[in-house]
Amino acid sequence: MSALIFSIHWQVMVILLPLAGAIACFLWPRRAVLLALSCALGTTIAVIGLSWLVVVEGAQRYAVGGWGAPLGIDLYVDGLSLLMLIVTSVVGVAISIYANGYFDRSRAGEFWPLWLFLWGALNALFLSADIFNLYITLELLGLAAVALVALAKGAQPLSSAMRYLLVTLLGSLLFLLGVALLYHSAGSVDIAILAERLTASSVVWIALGLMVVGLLLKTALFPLHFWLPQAHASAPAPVSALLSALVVKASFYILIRLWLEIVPSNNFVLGQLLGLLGAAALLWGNLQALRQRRLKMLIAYSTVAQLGYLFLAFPLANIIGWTGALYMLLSHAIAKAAMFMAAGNILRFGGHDSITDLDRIVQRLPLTVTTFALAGVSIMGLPPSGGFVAKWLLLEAAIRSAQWWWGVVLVLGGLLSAVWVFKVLGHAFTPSTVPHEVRAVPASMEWSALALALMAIALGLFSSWPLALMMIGRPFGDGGGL
Amino acid sequence: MTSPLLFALVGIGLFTLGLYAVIVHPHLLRKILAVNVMGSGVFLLLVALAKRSNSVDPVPHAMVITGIVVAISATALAVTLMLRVKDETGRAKLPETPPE
Amino acid sequence: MTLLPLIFDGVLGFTLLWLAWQLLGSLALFRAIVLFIAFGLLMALIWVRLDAPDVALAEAAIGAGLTGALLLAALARVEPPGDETANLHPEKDGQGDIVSVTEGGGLPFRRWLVALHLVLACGLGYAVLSLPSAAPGLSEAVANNLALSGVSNPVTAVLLNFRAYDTLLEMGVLLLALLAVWSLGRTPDAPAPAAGGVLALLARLLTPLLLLVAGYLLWVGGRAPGGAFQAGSLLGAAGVLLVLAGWRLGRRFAQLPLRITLVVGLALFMAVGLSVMLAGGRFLAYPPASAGGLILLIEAAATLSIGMILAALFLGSRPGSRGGQ
Amino acid sequence: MAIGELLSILLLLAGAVFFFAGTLGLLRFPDIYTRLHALTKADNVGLGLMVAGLALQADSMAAVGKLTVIWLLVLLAGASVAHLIAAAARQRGIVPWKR
Repeated sequence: MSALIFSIHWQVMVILLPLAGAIACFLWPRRAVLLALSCALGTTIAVIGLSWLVVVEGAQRYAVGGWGAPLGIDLYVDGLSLLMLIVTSVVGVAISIYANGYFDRSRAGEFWPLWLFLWGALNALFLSADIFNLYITLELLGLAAVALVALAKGAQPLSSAMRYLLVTLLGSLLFLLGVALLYHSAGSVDIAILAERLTASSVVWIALGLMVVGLLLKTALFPLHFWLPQAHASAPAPVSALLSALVVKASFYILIRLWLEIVPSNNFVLGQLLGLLGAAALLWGNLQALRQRRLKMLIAYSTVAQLGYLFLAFPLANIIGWTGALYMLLSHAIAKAAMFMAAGNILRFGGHDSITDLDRIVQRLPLTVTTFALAGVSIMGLPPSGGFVAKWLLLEAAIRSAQWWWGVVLVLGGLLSAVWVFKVLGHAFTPSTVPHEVRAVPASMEWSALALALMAIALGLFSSWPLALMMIGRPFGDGGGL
Repeated sequence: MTSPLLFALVGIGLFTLGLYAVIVHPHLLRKILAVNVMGSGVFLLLVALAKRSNSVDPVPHAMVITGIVVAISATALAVTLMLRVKDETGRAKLPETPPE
Repeated sequence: MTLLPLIFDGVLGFTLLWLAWQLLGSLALFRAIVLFIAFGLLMALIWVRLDAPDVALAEAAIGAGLTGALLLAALARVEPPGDETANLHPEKDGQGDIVSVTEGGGLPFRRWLVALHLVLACGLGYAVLSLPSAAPGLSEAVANNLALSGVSNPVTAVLLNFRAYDTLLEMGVLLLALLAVWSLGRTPDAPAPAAGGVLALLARLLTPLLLLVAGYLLWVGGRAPGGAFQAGSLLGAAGVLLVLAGWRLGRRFAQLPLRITLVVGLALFMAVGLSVMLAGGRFLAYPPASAGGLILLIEAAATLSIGMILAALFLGSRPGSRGGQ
Repeated sequence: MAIGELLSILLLLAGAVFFFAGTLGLLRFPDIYTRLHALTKADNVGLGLMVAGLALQADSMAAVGKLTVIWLLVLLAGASVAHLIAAAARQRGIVPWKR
C-alpha cells in the first residue's frame, strides 16, 4: 500500500492537477463547477499524499526532467513548503465551496479557471527551488490575482486591479533583476547551490536588496501597502479571502526562503529594519482599520497590520521567532479568509457593508456573526486560538533574544485589533435607523466560513502537530539560534 | 570596457529610466510602455553578461525568450484592463485619491 | 581594429538609451508607441550583436511587432483617431502631466526621485562592473548534455528539455493572460478597418507565406535559431493581419474547436510530461532516444496555441461574444 | 574574387546613399504624401542594391534566394503600407502640398 503511494510523484500532481482543472473548466464552462470541485478534491488528496511522503521519508528534492540542478529545475519540499501547501489546500477547498454559492452561472465560468490557475501557481511557487522558476510562478500568480480582482466589475475594482497589476509587474521585474545578477555571480539559479557558492559581496547584497524590495512590494509591507486595501476590499468576497489569506503570503514565503538560505548571516541591520517596518505596519494598519466605515476596507487594513507580525521574526532571527511568524501566517490565513467570507455574507445579505448599519445582523445571520467573532478572537490573539499561540511564540522569541520591545509592539497590536473587532460586533447587535432590503445567503457560504473560523480556533488547541510538521527538513537551521 | 559590459550598463540605464517613468507618468499607456522598457533592460543585462566568457551561455537566452513571452502576456492584460478603466472612469489614469 | 566593434556597439547602446528616453518623455502617445517599435527593432539588432539570434527572432516578432500592434490598437481605442488633436498633438490633459508639479507631490519630490534613481543606477552599475570577468555560467553543462537532449540547438535544448518546466508554466502564463483578458468582458471596439482592397490582398498574399515560414522555423528550431515561440509569433502575426483585414472566425468554430486549439499547447506539454513519468521516469524526463520527436510534437502544438493566443489577445474580446463580432 | 568583393562594397555603399536620401526626404519634405514617396521609393532601391551587394558575398544559392525573397517581401509590404497610409491620410482630408 505505502509502496504504491510512494511511487506516485505527488509533487508533480500537486502542481498539475489544478492546471489541468483550469484547462478543463475553460474547455467545458457548463460543467465548470463539477470539474473544479473534483479538481479541488484531487489536489487536496495529492497534498495529503505528499504530506505522508514527507512525514515518513523527510524533506524531498525532485529533479524535474531528471537533470537536477544547476542544469535543470528542482522541486523541493520540506516542512515549511508543506505547511504552505496544506494551508492553501484548506483555504482553497473552503473557498471553492463558498464560491459555488457566491457566483452566479455566468460569472462562474470565468471564476473557476482563473482560481484554479491561481491555485496551481501557488503550489508551484511553494515547491520551487529555483529562483528563475519562482519568477514565472510569481507572474502566473500575479496575473491570476489581478484578473480575479477585476471580476468585480465597476470603476473602483477595475482601477484597483490596474494598480495591482502595475505593482505586481514592478515587483516581478525587481525580483528578476536580482535573479539576473545572482545568476551571473554564481552560475546557477538553484537556491541550494546559490547558498553554497555565494559570499557576502556587494553584488550579492545589491541583488538581494532588489529581490527583497520586489517581494515586499508584493507582500504589501508598510509603506509599500498602498495598493492592498483597495484591491482586497473591492474584489469579490471569495477573491478577497484568497488574496489576503494566500497570495500575499506567497511572496512572504519566498522572502523567508531567501532569508534563511541565501542572505548572508551578517544581516543585523536589515533584520532590524524589516522588524521596524513590521511594527509600523502593525500600528498603522490597525489605526487605519479603526477609521474605516466599510467592513471590507476594515478587514483589508487589518491584513496590512497582520502582515506586520510576520516581519517581527526577522530581527528576532531564532527558531522560535520563525515558527511564531509561520504560525501567525497559518492562523491569519485561515482566520482572515473566514472573516472576508463572513463579510461577503453580510454584503450579500444586506446589499451593503457599512459598519454602522449592520442592524442587529446577529439575529438574522447568527452563523456569520459567530464566524466573524471566532476569526476575530484569532486575529486579536486571545486564547485559545492560533493567533494566540503565534503571538506567544513571538513573545517568547523576543524575550529569549533580549529584545523585549518587540513584545510591547505585539501586545499593542493585539489591543488595537481588539478595539475594531468589538466595534464591529457592537454594531452587529445594535438596530440601525434605516431598514435595509435583505437577500438570502446560501447555507454553503455560511458553513464554509464557519468551518474555517473553527479551524482557526482549533489551531490554538492542537498546535503541536503543525509545529512538528514545520520542523521537517530543518528549514530554520539547526537550532543554533536558541 | 568590453561590449558585453557596455550593453549590461545600457540595460541598467533602461531599467532605471523605465522605473522613473512608471512612477512619474500618470497615463496608463505610458506606464505600460515604461514597464516594457524596464523589462527590456533586465533582459539585456541577462543576455549581455552571458557573453563575458568566450563560449556563449544559452541558459540566459532561453530565460529571456521566456521573459519576452511573459512580458507580452502581461502587456496584453494591462492594455485591456486600461481600456476597461477608461470605459468606466472616462480617463486612462488611476484615481489620485481613491474614494472611501 | 579591435576598437571598431566596441564603437559600433557603443553607438547602438547609446541610440537605444536615447530612444528609450525619447519614447518615455514624448508628449504624444502615438509617437511614443512608434518609438517603442523602433526600440524593439534596435533591441533585436543588439541581440544579434550579443550572439543571441533566437532572442533576436523572438524580440523582433513579439517584442517589437506584436506588442507594437497591441499598443497601437489600444491607442486607437483610448483616443479615437477622429480626435486629431488627441492623436497627433500632445494629449489634451497630458501637457500638464509632463511638467506637472502636483502629480506625485511636487517638484522637490521629483528632484528627490531623480536623485534616488541616479543612486540606484550607480549602485547597479557598480554591481555589474564588480562581477567576475569570466562568466560562471552553464554553457559547459549544456554542451555536455546536448547530445542527450534530442536537439542540437542549445537554446531549444534549454527551453524544451533542461528547463522545460519553466516553458510549461510559461505556456500557462500565456493561456492565463487570454483567460484574464476574456474575463474582462467587452472592450470598446477597434475602429473599423479601412476597408481597402490592398490590406485584404496583402493579408491573402502574406498569410500562406507566414504559415510556411512558421512551419520552417518550427522545423529548423531543433538545429538552428528558431522554435516554437518564434514560429508561434509568426502565426500570431498572420492572425493579426487577418483580423486587421476584417476577417473573423466563423461562429461554428468560435466555441469548443477554438478553445481546444488555444489549450492544446499546454495540455499536450503536460500530457507528454506525465506519460514519460508513467513510463517510469521523472516528470518531463524524455528518454534520449525519443526526445527529439517528443520535443517536435510539443513544439508543434505549442506553436499552434501560441499563434492562436497571440492573435486572440490582439482581438481583445472573446470571439462569438457580442464584442468579438 | 577581389573584383566581386569590390563590386559588393560599391553596391552596399550605393544602397546606403539611397537610404540616406530617403531618410533625408522623410525629414525634410513638406507633407505626408511627398514624404511617403521619398521613403518608399528610395528605400526600395536602396534595399535592392544592398541585397545585390550581399548576394555577391553569399556562400550558396539558397542564401541568394532568401535575400531575394526578403527584398520582394519588403517591396510588397512597403508598397502596400505606403498605399494604406496615403489612403488613410486622404480619408482624413489632408490636402496634398502645393507650392
